[in-house]
Amino acid sequence: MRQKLINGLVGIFVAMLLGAGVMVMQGYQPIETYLALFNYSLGNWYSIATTLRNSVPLVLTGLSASVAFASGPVNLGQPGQLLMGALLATVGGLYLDLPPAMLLPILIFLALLGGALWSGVAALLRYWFNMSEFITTLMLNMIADFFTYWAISYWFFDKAAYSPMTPPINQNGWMPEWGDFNTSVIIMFIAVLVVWFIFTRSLAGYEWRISGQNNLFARLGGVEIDRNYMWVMLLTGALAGLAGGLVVLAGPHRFIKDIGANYAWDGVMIAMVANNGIVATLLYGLFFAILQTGALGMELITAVPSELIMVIQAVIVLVVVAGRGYLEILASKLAERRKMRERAI
Amino acid sequence: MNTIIEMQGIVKVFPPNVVALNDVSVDFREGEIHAIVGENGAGKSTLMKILYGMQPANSGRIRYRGQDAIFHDPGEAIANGIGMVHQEIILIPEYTVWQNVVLGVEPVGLFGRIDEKEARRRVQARIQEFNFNLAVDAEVGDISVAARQKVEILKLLYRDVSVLIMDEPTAVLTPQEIPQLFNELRRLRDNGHTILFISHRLDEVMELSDRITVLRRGRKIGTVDTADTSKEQLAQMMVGREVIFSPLRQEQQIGDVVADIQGITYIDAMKRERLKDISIRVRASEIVGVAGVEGNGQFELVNVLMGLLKPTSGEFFVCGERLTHASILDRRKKIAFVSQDRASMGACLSASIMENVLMTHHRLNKRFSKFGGLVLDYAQANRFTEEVRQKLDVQMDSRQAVFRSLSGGNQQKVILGRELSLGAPFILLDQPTRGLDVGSIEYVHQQILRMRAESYALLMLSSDLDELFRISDRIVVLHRGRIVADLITAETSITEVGYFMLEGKPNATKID
Amino acid sequence: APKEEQVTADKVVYLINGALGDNAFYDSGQAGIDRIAEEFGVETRTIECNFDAGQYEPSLQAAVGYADVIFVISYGFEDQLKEIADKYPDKIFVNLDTVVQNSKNTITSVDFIEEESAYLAGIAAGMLTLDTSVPNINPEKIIGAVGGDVDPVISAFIFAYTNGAQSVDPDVVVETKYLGDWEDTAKGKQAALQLYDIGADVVFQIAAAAGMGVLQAAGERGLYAIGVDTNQNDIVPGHVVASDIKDVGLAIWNVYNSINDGSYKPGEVLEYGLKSGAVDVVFDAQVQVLPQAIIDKVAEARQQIIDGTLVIERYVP
Amino acid sequence: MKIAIGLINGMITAATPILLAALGGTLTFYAGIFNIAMEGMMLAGAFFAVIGSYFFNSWLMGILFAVLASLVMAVIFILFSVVLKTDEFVTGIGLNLFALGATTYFLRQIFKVKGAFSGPGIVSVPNIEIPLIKDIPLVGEILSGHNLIVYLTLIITIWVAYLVFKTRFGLRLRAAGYNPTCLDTSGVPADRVRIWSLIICGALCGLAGAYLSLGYVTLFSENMSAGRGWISLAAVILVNGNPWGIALISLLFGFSDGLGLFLQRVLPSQFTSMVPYVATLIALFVYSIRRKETVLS
Ligand SMILES: Nc1ncnc2c1ncn2[C@@H]1O[C@H](COP(=O)(O)OP(=O)(O)OP(=O)(O)O)[C@@H](O)[C@H]1O
Ligand SMILES: Nc1ncnc2c1ncn2[C@@H]1O[C@H](COP(=O)(O)OP(=O)(O)OP(=O)(O)O)[C@@H](O)[C@H]1O
Ligand SMILES: [Mg+2]
Ligand SMILES: [Mg+2]
Repeated sequence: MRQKLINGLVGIFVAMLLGAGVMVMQGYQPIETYLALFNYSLGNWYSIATTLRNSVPLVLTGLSASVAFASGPVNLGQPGQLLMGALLATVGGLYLDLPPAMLLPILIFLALLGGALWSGVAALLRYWFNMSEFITTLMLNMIADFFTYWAISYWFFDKAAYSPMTPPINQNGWMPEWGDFNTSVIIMFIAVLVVWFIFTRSLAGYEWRISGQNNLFARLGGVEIDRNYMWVMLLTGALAGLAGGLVVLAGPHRFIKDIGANYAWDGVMIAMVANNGIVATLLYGLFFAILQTGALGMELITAVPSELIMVIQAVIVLVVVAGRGYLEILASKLAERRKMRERAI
Repeated sequence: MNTIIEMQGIVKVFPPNVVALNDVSVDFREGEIHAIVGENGAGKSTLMKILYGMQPANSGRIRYRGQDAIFHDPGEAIANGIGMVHQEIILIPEYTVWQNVVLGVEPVGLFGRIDEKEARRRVQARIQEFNFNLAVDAEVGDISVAARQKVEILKLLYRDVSVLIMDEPTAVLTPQEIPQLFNELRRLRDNGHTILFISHRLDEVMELSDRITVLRRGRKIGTVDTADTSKEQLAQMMVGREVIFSPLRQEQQIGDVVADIQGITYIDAMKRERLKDISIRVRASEIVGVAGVEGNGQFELVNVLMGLLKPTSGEFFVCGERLTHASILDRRKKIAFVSQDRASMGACLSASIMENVLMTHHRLNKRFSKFGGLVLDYAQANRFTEEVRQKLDVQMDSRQAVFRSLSGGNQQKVILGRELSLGAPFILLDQPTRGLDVGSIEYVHQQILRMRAESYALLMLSSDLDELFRISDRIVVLHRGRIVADLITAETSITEVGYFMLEGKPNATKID
Repeated sequence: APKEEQVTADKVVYLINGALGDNAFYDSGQAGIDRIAEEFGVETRTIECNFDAGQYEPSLQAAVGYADVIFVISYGFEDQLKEIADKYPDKIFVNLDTVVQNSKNTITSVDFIEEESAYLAGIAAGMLTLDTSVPNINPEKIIGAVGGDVDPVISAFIFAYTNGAQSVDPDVVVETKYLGDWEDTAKGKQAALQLYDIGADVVFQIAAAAGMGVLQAAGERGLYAIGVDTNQNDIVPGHVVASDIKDVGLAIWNVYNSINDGSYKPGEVLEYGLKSGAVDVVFDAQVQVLPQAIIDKVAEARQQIIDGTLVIERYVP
Repeated sequence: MKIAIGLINGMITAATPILLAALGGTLTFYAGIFNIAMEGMMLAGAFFAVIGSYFFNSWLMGILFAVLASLVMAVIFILFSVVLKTDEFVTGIGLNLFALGATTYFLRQIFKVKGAFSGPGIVSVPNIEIPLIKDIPLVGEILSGHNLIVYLTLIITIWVAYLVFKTRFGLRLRAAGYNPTCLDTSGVPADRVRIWSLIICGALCGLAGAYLSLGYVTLFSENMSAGRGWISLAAVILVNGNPWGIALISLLFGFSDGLGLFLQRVLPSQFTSMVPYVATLIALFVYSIRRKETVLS
C-alpha cells in the first residue's frame, strides 16, 4: 500500500518535473504555470465541481478497464461502449416523458444497457467463435463511432442544428445540479462503491479476481470461467456505457458529435497506472481530471499549450509503470543485501 | 590428476530470505566423474548454475584451469569449454534435432543464411562419433524423453566442451535407460571429459562417480572418494540424521468400487491417439498407483478425468454417478485433486493463502457464503484457513500473505489441506511430492495413507517408482497411452515395472 | 476623453468547440484574432475545446472570467452559451457561423452565407470540366467533392456547389466522397484519386486537414482541385484553381472594429455573404491555369449576387 | 477499368504502411514480445520524417530522421520491458500516448501550427517509374510509378521472410519466442535477440511513418497514423506472424479501405467507413473458424 502510494507520487512528481523542464526550455514559467493549472482545477468551488464532473467519464471508463483486466478479459472497448451507452440514454431521453424520479433511473439503466450490449457483442464473438476480445473490442470501437455518427446525422438529427447532434433530451432527464455540483458525481461514487463491493466482497468477485490471476487454477477449482467472462464483459461494458450516459445527462443534455472523442484511451491509461486497483483507479481518475481541467487555466494564464498535458499524462504512465518495475528490483536487491549482512554476523 | 575447477567461498542469496549457498568451497579434477548430492533444495543446481554463468554469486571466487574466471552468461562458459544439461530438459520442441543442437553456434553461409547441409553433416558426424541413436531431422517434440536428453548432451559435445555438468539426468529416465546413459558418461570421461553429476539417488552415485561432494541446506558437508564411503554414510551426511524408513502401508480391507474408468480413449487435435481404452477401477481404502515414463498419457488421463479434455470415447463414474461429460464443478463434488504443477494448476501464487484455501469450498460449502451465495463470508474463510494451518502444521506469516511466500513444502501442505477436507470420495493425486524434500515427502505420504485408512479411494500418478512401491496397493503401467500392466504391488518388483514402462511388455528373460 | 458608456474591450477570447490546425475555418478566425491583437493592441487568448463536451461549460466560464469580448464558435454548446450570456449581460458575446439567440438577446451572431461562394466554386468547376482545351481535362461532365463528414454545413456547400455547376450545364454530375475523418490526409488523397478515376477532373475539398490530401492528389494526377476556407491556391501550384474562402477572421475584425468605434449593437444577426467580403471565391495564385473566360464568368455571377439580381438558394437540412 | 486500376493502386498504397509496421511487428511477435507500440513508433516516424525533410531539404534525411525517432521509441520500449521487465502492454499504451502527445505538442512548438503542417519545403520521397514495365499497358499502370518506399516494402517483405526462416538470426529469434531459457543456455542471451527484434521493428515502423508523411502525402497531420499500427498488430496476430500472410492481410485491408470509399454510391458514408474494421472482424472470424477446425479434427 505505502509502496504503491510512493510509486504514484514519485511518478507524478517526475513527470511534472520533466514537464517543467520542457517549459523552461521553451521559455515558460513552470511554477506559475502549475499554479494556474491547479488554480483552475481546484482553486474554488466552481473549479472543484468542474473537475469532479470531468472525472466522471475518466473514473468510470478506468473502472471498466481495471475490472476487466484484473479479471482476465482484455476489454479495450470503452470508447465504443461509452458511445453506445450515451446513445441509448439519449434516445430514451428523447422519447420518454416521465417525471424525473422515474426518468433518471431509466436513463441511467439505458446507459448501462447500451454499454453492456456493445461489450456483449464482443463477448459473444468470443464465446461462439473464440475471437479474441482484444481485437474485436478495438474494431467495435470504430464501428460504434461511425454507427452513432450515422444515428445522430439521420435518425435522431436535430433539424435546427448546424452540426450532427440530437435534439435536447427531456428536461426531466437532466442530472440535477446542486449549486455548481452535478449529481452525476454521486452516481459515479456509487458505481465505484458497488464495483468495489462486488469485486472484493462477493463470491463472483472472488472468482473473477482469481481467474484473472490464474485462469487454469480457477477452472480446476470449479469456477465457471465462461459464465464469469460474460458477466465481466457485461459489467465492464455497462460501466463504460454509464460513463457515456452521464456525460450526456450531466452536460450537453444531448448526443453531440465527438462526445466521446476525448476518452478514447483515458480509461485504459488510468487502469494501467492504477495497476487495476479499484481505489487507485478512483484516485488516478480524479488526478487526471485535475490535469485535464486545469490545462485550460494553464493555457489561459500562461499561454503554455494545453497539449503539454497529454505529454505529462503519458510520462506519468511510463514513469509510474517503470517505477513499479524498478521498485521491485530495488526491494529484492535490498533484501538480498540484508540477508548477506545477516549471514556475515 | 589436475584440479580443473576451484569454487571458493560461494555465497548465494535469493531474496527475500533464502540462503541457497552458504560459503561453499569445492574443487573438481580433470577427467573425473564428480557427483554432487544433497536433498531437494540443498543448493546443488544453484551451485552449478553459478559455475555456468546462469546466475551471479553474491560472493566467492571461481578458478578455472588455474585462472580466475567468472562467467557472466552461459555463452562465455560454453566458449571456455563448460557445458550444462539442466534438470528440466530445455529444448525447443518445434525445432528438429539438428536445429536444437546447432542453436547458438550455427554454421552460416552468405547473408547470415544457415548452411543447413553443413549443419546436418556436422551433427550427424557427432551422432556417429558418440554412437547415439538419433535422427537429425526428427522434431524434438516427437521423440522420447531419453532421446531428448541425448540431444541435450549432443548439444554440448557439438560445442566441444571438456566439462559436462549434468543436473539430475536420471530423474526422467526409466531404470533400463539409466545404465546406457552411465556407459556413455563413462566413455566421455575416458575420453578426457570432466563430468559433474548431480543426483540425490545414492545407488547411482555409488555406481558411477569417482568422488562425491555432499551439500546440505546450502552448506558443503564434505567431499569423499567413492571408494572410501558407503551409501549409509552418504545418507547421513545428506540428511544430517539417520534416515528411518518407517513401514508405511498397513493391511486393510478393501471396499466397494468408487471410481470406475471404463475404456477411455482420447484422440488429440493432431489425430494422435493419446489414450487408448483405459480402464481402471479404484475401490474404497485402496491406493492405485499409475507408473509410466513421462509423456505416455499421464497428462491426458488427468485432464480427461478433471474435465479439461473431452474423451473421444469411454465412460467415467464416481460412486455410480456418470461424470464423463460433467462440468468441472460437478466433478469437484466427487473428486479431490492434487496436481503436479502447483504454480499453474494447484494454486494461485499471487493470491493470498486464505484465497487459495477457499477455492472450490466457496462453491461446494454453504458455510462460506451469505445472502444466498452472493457474498463471501470472510470470517468463516479465515476460520477455515486457521483450521487447515493447525491440522497440517503449515508455517506461514499470516493468512493474508501471498501464497508465493510459502516454501514449497508448505505450499503443498496447504493444497493437501484444501483438497483432503473437501470430503470427496475419490482422490486424484498427480505427482503429489514433486519438488519436495524428504521430510515433506514423508509427511505427504502419511496424509495419503491416512485418507486410505478413512476409506477414501485414491489414484496416484508418480514418476518415482520408490514412492509408488512404498504406498500403493496396486500399480498400473501406462505405455503409449495404454495400460500394459496391472500389478499387485506386493507381487511385483521395480525391475518388472521398469520393463513395462520402457517396452510396454514384460521382459522376456525375467531376471528376478 | 474616454467615454463613460464605452465598454472596455482590451481582453478578447476566441473560444472554439474544436481545435486549431484545420488550415481553414478555425485558423482563419485565429488570423482575425491575431490581427486585432496587433492593430488594437488587445490581449487575446484562444481556448480550444477539442470537441470535449465536458470542457464547454468551464471554458465559457473561464472565458468570461478573463475577457470582455468573447468570440465563440459554439457548434455543440449553443445551450451553454445562451445560459452564460444571460448570466453575464455585460460581456460581449459574438457567435460565429451559426445563429444563437439568448433570452436577453445579448449575443451577436455572425452567419456566413457559404452557399453564395460555393455556388461560384460550382460555376468555376462546371465550366472547367467542359473546357477540354485546358491540359488533362476530359470530355466527361463529372466533377467531384470530398467532404470530411456528412454534416449540415458540408451539405450546404455541396448543395450550392452542385447548383452552381449545373447552372453552367445541367448535365454536369457531382460525385461526392466523405472521409468520416477530418485528419486522415492519406484517406483524403485516396478519395480524391477515386474521384479522378471515375472521370472527375475538378474536386472541391471541404475536409479541413484531411483535404490537404485532395490537393496533393490533384497535383499528382495533373488535375484540379478547389480549396476551402482560406486561400489554398499556392499549396500545390497550378492545380488548385480556386479557393472558396470563408474569412472568419475578417468577420471578427469587423465586429471588433465596430465595438471599438462604438457602433456595435448587441443581439444583431450579421449576415456575411459575398457582399461583406468575408465569403468569396479567390483565384489569385502564383500559377493560374484557369482560362480567363471562366474567371470572368464567375466575376459576373459574383456581381449579380452582390447586386441581388441573382439569389442563391439556401440549403435547408 | 480505370476504377479497377485505381482500386488496385489504392490498395497497394494503403497497404504499404500497414505492411511495413506489421513486418516489424512480426519480428517482435516471433521474439515473444507483445508489442503494441507500433502505432506510436509510426506516428513519431511520420513527424520526424517531416522534420528531417523540411530542415535539410532532403527526403533521405527525412527517412533517416523517421527511423531515428522510431528507434528512440524502440529504445524506450527496450529500457522498460526488457531491462525493467515492465508489462509490455502497459509500456506500449504509454508509448503510444506519449507519441501522440509529443508530436502534437512539438508540431505546435516547432512549426507554430496545429492540426497539419505542409509546406513547399518538405521534400517528398520520389515515385519510381520502372523502365520497360512502365510501358506495358495495364501492368505498367499497376506495377510502375509507385513510391520508392512501396518497392522497398516489397524487398523488405522478402527479406523478412528470408530472415525469419532461413537465417541464423531467424532461428534464434523464433527460439527466443518459443523458449527463451533454451536460447540463453545455448549461449545466446534471449534478451539480446529481443532487443534486436525491437530495433528492426522500430526502424520499419519509422519507415512506415515516413511513407505516411513523405510518400503518400507530403505533410504531417496530428494522429496521422490513424490506427494503422493497431491494424498491423491485428494482421500479425491473425496470421501468426507469417510474413506472406501479413502481406496478404495488409493488401486486404488496403483494398477494403478504398472499397469503403467506393461503396459510398450505395451506402451512407458512415457505414462505408466501417468497411475496413468489419473486414478485420471477418478475417478474424475466418481465422478462428479455421483454427477451431484444425483443433477439432
Ligand atoms: N530463482 C530462485 N529464486 C528464489 N529461490 C530460489 C531460486 N532458485 C532456487 N531457489 C531456492 O534456493 C534453494 C536451493 O535450490 P536448488 O535448486 O539449488 O536446490 P537443489 O539442490 O538443486 O534441489 P533439487 O534436488 O530439488 O533440484 C532452494 O531453497 C530453492 O527454493
Ligand atoms: N523459485 C522460487 N522463486 C521465489 N521464491 C522461492 C522460490 N523457491 C523458493 N522460494 C522461497 O524461498 C523460501 C524457502 O523455500 P524452500 O522451498 O527452499 O523452503 P524449504 O526450507 O525447503 O521448506 P520446505 O521444506 O517446506 O520445502 C520460501 O519463502 C519460498 O517462498
Ligand atoms: Mg536442482
Ligand atoms: Mg523445499
